Amino acid sequence: MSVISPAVAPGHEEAAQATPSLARRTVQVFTRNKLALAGVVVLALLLLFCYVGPLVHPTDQVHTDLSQANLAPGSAGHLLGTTDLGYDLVGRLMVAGQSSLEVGLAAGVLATVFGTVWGAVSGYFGGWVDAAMMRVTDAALAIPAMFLLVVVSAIITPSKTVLILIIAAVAWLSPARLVRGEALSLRDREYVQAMRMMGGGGARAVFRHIVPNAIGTVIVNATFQVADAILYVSYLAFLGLSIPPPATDWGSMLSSGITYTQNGYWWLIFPAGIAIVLVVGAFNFIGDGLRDAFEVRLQKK
Amino acid sequence: MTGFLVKRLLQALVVLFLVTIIVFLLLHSLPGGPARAILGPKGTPQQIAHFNEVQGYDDPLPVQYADYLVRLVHGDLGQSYKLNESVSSLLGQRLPKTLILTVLSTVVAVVVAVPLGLLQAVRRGRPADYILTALAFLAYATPVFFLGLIFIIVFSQAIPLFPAEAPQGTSIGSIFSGFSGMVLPIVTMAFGIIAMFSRYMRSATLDNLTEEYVRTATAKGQSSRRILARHVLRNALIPLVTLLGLYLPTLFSGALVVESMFNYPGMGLLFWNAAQGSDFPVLLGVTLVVGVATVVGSLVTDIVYALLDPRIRSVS
Amino acid sequence: MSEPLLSVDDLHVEIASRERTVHALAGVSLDLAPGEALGVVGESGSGKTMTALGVLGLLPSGGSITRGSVRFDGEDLVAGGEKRLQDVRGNTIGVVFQDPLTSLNPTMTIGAQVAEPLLLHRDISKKEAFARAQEMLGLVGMPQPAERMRNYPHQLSGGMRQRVAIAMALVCEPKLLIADEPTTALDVTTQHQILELVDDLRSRLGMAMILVTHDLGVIANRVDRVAVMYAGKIAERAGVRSLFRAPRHRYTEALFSALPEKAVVGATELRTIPGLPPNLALPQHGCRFAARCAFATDACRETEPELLGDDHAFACFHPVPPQQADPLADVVPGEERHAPALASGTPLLEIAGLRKDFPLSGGPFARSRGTVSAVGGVNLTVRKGETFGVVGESGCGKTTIGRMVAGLEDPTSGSITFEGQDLATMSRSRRRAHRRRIQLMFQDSTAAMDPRMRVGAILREPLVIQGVGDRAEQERIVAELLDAVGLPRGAVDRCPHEFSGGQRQRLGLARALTLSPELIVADEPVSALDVSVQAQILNLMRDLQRDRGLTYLFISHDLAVIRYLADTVGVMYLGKLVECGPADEVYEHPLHPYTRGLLDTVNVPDPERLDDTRKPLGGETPSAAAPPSGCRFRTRCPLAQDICARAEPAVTTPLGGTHQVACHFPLVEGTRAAAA
Amino acid sequence: TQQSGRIVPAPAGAAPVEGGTVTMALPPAATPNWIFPIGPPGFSATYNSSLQQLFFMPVYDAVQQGSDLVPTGPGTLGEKPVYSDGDKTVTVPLRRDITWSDGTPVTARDIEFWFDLVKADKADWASYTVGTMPDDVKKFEVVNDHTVRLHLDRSYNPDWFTANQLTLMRALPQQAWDAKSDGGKIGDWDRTTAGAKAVFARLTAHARNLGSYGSDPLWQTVDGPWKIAAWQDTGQVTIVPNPKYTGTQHPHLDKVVFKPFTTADSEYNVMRSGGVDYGYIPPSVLAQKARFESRGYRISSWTGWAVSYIVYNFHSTHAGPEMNQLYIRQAMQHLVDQNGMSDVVWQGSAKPTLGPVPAFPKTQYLSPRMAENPYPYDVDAARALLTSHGWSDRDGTAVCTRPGTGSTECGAGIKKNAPLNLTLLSQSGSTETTNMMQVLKSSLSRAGIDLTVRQQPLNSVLGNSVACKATDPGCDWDMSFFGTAGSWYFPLNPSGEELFSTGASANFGNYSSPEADKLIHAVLYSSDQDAMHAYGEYLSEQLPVMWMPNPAYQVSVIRGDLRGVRQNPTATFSPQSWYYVKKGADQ
Ligand SMILES: Nc1ncnc2c1ncn2[C@@H]1O[C@H](COP(=O)(O)OP(=O)(O)OP(=O)(O)O)[C@@H](O)[C@H]1O
Ligand SMILES: Nc1ncnc2c1ncn2[C@@H]1O[C@H](COP(=O)(O)OP(=O)(O)OP(=O)(O)O)[C@@H](O)[C@H]1O
Ligand SMILES: [Mg+2]
Ligand SMILES: [Mg+2]
Repeated sequence: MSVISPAVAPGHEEAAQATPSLARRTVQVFTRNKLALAGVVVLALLLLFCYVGPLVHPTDQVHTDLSQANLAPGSAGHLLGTTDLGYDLVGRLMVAGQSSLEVGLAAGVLATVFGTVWGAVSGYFGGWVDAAMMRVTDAALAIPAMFLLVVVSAIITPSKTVLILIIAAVAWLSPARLVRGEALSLRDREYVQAMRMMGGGGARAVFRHIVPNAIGTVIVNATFQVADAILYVSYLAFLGLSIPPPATDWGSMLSSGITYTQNGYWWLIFPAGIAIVLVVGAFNFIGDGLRDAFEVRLQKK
Repeated sequence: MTGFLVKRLLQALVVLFLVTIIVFLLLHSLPGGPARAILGPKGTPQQIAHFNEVQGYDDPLPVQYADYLVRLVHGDLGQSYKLNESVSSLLGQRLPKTLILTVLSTVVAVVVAVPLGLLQAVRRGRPADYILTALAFLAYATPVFFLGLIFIIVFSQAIPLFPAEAPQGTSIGSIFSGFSGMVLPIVTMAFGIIAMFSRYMRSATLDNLTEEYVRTATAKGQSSRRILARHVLRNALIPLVTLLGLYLPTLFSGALVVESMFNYPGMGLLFWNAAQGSDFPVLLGVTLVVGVATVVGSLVTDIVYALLDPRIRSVS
Repeated sequence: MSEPLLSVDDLHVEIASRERTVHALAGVSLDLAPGEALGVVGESGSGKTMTALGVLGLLPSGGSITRGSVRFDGEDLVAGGEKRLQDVRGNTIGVVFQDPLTSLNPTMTIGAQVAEPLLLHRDISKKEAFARAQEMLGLVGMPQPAERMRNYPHQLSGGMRQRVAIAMALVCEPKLLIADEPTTALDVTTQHQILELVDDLRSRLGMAMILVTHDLGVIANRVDRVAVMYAGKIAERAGVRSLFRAPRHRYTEALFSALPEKAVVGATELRTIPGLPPNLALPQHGCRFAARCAFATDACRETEPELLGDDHAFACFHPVPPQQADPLADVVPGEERHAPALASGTPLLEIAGLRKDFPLSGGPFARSRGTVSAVGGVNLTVRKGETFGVVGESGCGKTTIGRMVAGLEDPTSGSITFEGQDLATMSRSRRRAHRRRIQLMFQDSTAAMDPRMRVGAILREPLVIQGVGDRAEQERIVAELLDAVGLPRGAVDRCPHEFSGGQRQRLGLARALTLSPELIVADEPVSALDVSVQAQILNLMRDLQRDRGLTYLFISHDLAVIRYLADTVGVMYLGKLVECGPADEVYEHPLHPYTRGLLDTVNVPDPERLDDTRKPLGGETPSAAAPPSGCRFRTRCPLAQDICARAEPAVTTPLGGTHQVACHFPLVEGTRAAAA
Repeated sequence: TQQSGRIVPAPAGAAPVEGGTVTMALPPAATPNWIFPIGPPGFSATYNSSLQQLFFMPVYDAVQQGSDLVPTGPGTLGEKPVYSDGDKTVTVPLRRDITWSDGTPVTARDIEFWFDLVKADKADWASYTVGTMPDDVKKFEVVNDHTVRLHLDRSYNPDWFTANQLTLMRALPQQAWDAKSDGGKIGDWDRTTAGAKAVFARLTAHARNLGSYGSDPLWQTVDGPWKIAAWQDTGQVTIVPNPKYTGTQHPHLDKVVFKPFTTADSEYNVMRSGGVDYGYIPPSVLAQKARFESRGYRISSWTGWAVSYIVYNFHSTHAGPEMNQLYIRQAMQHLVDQNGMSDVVWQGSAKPTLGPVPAFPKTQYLSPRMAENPYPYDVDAARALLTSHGWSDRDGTAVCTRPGTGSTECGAGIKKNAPLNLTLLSQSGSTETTNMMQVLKSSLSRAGIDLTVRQQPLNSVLGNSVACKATDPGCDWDMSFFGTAGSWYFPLNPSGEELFSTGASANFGNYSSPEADKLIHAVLYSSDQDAMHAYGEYLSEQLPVMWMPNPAYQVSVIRGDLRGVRQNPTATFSPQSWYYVKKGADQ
């Protein structure tokens, strides 16, 4: 008597027990994290503000108007007052936010992609490839990011692309190290061995098994990278490296507003500063929520 | 142990070698070279040529680099263009100050972050955890210069509790005698570190709380407080040590901003000014020292890590 | 029965997590007299651990006792609250957990950990506590306890760690010891030693014990009474002899008959239990076993049977009739086992002088510190169509051999010849193509399958890599494979983690079969499975072998499984093949003292068959980094002489035929007598 | 805000209180680092020479007298020089009452010592340019102990020569410094070239040891009113009165501390907490002037003797032809709202630049015509200039519709449909500059001129705005600005030979005009007092650069009870005239 006829074989009744799809569960866990949810909401609001706002509240962010400079909040037509060159502050926050978000996202993503590939290749192939690639990473890490930025800011004329590249150039290190660590442990996983046993090669291992399995780490890290990148944008502005005017970003608004700290022109400082804190905080919250979600999945295994 | 040290030192040398190459290349991509920067708009073409010749900037880059390495090996880090001092004596004055700043802020940060992290882990998922997490992330999200600014406005100007300037004296003693000036820089710097460390402490504690040895300890009849103090704390602190090593470059980054905000004459400020003035020898020197500090730091962390973790210690 | 020491009454435990609430225990009642040993058995997830730990309130986070009482020594522990529990824990009730490494604090010395309960519960000085701890370590058989006090857990072997854990549990001389799978992670020989030790201490200290295990052999040999658990309830509770002689619950009966030991050697398919245990997160109606029970009626599905009876209680509406209680009598004879291909089969795989040395890396502070001799020169031949079983204790090199055969590891020296071709001399491309002919089936299919891929992609991957067929063709092959291993075709759209352990093992087998290999190296394919599921997989493997003419190199540490499945057996010890021959001969007439000792150490799941003539193995396996000279077994061999240290024994066939042994003093009649 | 451009006479009157300490903030990132009065290139910053002059009395120096800047005063060693021989010889009489702190009188030998050193090592002297001091002195003659005579290589404009050449002259303690090695014998080593080089090398080597300035006996031999008390390597310098000083201006204070700061912000924070007595504030804070005054400070802009401008690159491969058209430069100058920028962006602390001669403070060098702005802010005028030369508006950008060289056509080299777009390399790191450039961009766009502003750090701007030929690589820059702290500080006489004469070293944009060269020549060599006016008037109109508001040297904040502070436009300071008055003594 063979008990294992397909009809009796478990599987159907188990469907009831089968867990929901990964993505669904991730969303579930994620949404239970109140901070992450708050992060999403804040981010969504900021996005609306920056991208839909200018349609609702159109302002001239190109031409200066010295006669309207430094108006206090509440002045006619200027809810948050005007800047030192007479730009409407609310409108300025919107265009500045666009640059900050775009540069931050692009730099964060670029850094993550590059770092991930670098780390995965280094970790998977190991040996001298790993040694060489990691020494490069170590060296770049041994120069504090801010030092690099200071030097670079003494060399380079900024533009959006340049900012993205600079930030990515200092930010790729942490995903690289992280993914390398993952790759080191993943390459010894039995499923990678199994694949090798079937005759599969390195490229398949890296792109089909290592990177997809490190994707949780990568995505979580990417969120933090974007947050860090937005912070870096503000530091670059502090160091005097910002998008050429009349374009601007929150960091530049903040650092040029600092000039007016003593005048009590708080509207030149706090809105931009708070916007940075909010957006960076929001990304951090989201990243933390995602990490929770991915970790829960790992625990379940 | 010696084998390990030798290997790590060799690695460190390679890393430092790469560091110098990176910095050297970066510096030499400065348009016009340092001559124009040093001599200013009034510098004449003859003076520029003379300067470049004296400093060897008219040699091909590899030759310049080789010269630099040779001098480095002889312990000569060069002379600052701007400050009219040898780079080594500059570093000698500035490094201790930066160390005081970074070490003190790290100590403050650890002292605050560890209990915070423990508290969050124990209260996981409860309001206290949420609030502290939110605060930690917001603190992390605040640019240091914005934070410093707020502190200055609040604690130095609105309520004049602490001076807005760090002590200026050259001696270490003068720093401690004017310690109230160190409060704001240290607190500013510690803030971000607290945010970071408390997160790590929280997750390390959570990891350890799910370990089976905790269940064993419970089965012996210990209270959860005692388990936390006697068993979990130590195990959770071990990864924090590694983190400290990895965190060194970030610390120096923070020091740069804080020093320039509070006019504290440390390495960060030195570097900042040197960069503004294209003071190449100083830039190279500082980067090298920071590189060495980072590499040595991670070496020390490894050793400390091993000392703390018997699993690694006994293998040697 | 005297006044019970422990009395658990109607215990309900729920474990709430964010997604769901698991009703882990649904009314468990137990009594335990002072000094008595109670065994708790059952499939994985049946609630054994919850029962044992629930007594002390050591539930996982989210767990709570929702109903019932636990009376210990006349006190209600559930009502007593945390403070009361803290007094009892480690003091009058000691606990030993399964994994001796993770259950010890890695950064605290052994001494401090053993002394800790004393410092907590006894009003004594630190010095006294440490002295007492050292005494205790001596008592649990720890060599040089004084030195060991200062060691850290990782510096000890698994067995030693478990002794520490026991010392820790017993240092306050408790009245009750709760042991949750205390030996599952250990080798048979170590397991035996530990269980002996516990027995010994128990009688010395007059302790009662709750022993939780899924190993029926252990239960049969070590306890007075047994509780069989199923899905959070006790299905049957009886004295050990009466239970094994005449199980009454249909579940118990099915469990026993799934044991490979119970199968008529080599002749029958194993009995299996279809289906899976119920999901405890859902409400349960009727008998929880009804869905899998061949005897279930509507009544079973609607009403829940109560646990009835005094000495031998069971909760079943259709119990096994007492007269028909011999499970073996119930065995349905299967088809004739296919004739072993021993004589006729041509050699498929020949291994000669195979060695593998691993460099020993010693952590960050040390350079490489010599090598581990994982496989120290092994010769063997696997014939086409047979199952070659490799047995041996942990670390003896079984896996390493398997990996070398599968091409995952390169031999340090020696040759592996497959159908007359030496793998080492093949060109790269030939080797790549050759890979399809040998496939490896992993112990842990979870780890062996990319958790991000769907089953379809996992099964197709070998075909894609080897470039077999187009997509439609590949999908057809996959569908056929799923049929063959008894999984629904719809499985292709699911991820590995959505399957049960047994189903995953089927998937693993399916993938190994994708490229229609000739040889399958199966490394412990069933050791992580419950008996009932293990039986399914073993049956499946046998069916597939018959249908497809496969050859197996079957690696296991479980002597019973090997005996059931293998035609030829190789016994390994510390990287050496010490004995090799037809399975029946090796088991009936072991020639090597090691084989003999191993067979004597095994716990037979039959309390009636305990006899005192057995000579279990003592001592510990030496380190593979510094194997003993000459015969590697000599340090534990009762027959060892000087020559054993000097010369490596040659392979002989003292009984003639193909039964080989590598021993200076093989157990032929004369020496066998001497050994006895 | 208008008064901030005027030199506010120091409040005086109340009776001085002797003694007291003043802490003065040095400009951001200024660290005094050179004491030896012959500074090598790179060490010639104003704060260095200002400090040197406190220890070593200058022979001639810019001294404000009424609204004029003159070279002699109570603090100078030289008396009015006498020109003869058709302005080919100049005789310098020295005061007789000055002695070194070791008791030796200061004599002509000490000037000769300086001249020998400079002559032998001119390449290592920051103030040297080919053809000027010491090249323009054929012979140095010591007439007597207190007179020296220079025989020049040609006739010079006496005003220019005194103001820009004789002011470089120093008296150095020959009796203490004239040794070839440490501990070596003091002698007349400087009289041979080799000897002078050795002496110079030794002195330079000592000067390279910043840490020892306070203790090195070499620097203790001084003839000025002050001597070094401490010189920290961070750049903080403390001076105390020289007790052996024999001049007329004796200090009132006990001590002056010069404190370096990295950034204006950090200085400002310290300033607010009362850490400096004489500091400065960012221009933006001028809006809060009243608050400072109520806290007992007075605020006054320290106008610099400087002009500020944006350099046009006449050789630009990108827009060279456009730059070369005067009408385009005029149109652009019409679009620079200098008053608006000065008042709003600089909060009134900057003053319009109207030509190559500083318009503030008003001096003898400025003619009445030069005080008028020939190109006031006027968008319509600018548009008219463009349209009348064949430019018309297309989608907001001016394009050339009438190419050609006629008077109503765009001009040579400008192609049909060429748009008027320019790039500007501007100094980063200053909110005011960034804002100024935004205002400029905005107003240029009103006439269809599209300006792209690229910001770079000062060093990069300087490195990138090199004078170049159109064939050189990197000659594609159109405009460049590095005047956050004033583009060009003049010595006493605001001659422009280094800026605007053809091929001059600081003529980064390669401006070249025979007429201008002729006028500059006259300023240097003729004794015509109007030469400066002619030169100034011509270049004001010709727009060799785009004139921009000239920021103050600094917006000073001075304690109310600190008096006697004169803010010399050449940015030197003389603490010997500072004194405290009793608290509450009204200003
Ligand atoms: N931490 C937990 N969270 C949620 N459910 C749990 C947890 N631990 C155990 N369970 C569930 O409780 C039930 C009983 O588990 P228990 O650990 O007692 O089983 P067991 O018989 O000891 O199994 P095993 O042989 O695998 O150790 C199972 O259904 C299990 O899934
Ligand atoms: N990659 C490796 N590096 C170093 N040593 C290894 C490695 N793999 C195995 N070993 C060592 O080789 C010896 C044999 O290991 P192997 O895994 O073959 O044993 P096994 O018989 O399969 O044991 P188990 O029953 O525990 O699976 C062990 O001592 C093991 O520690
Ligand atoms: Mg269990
Ligand atoms: Mg194995």
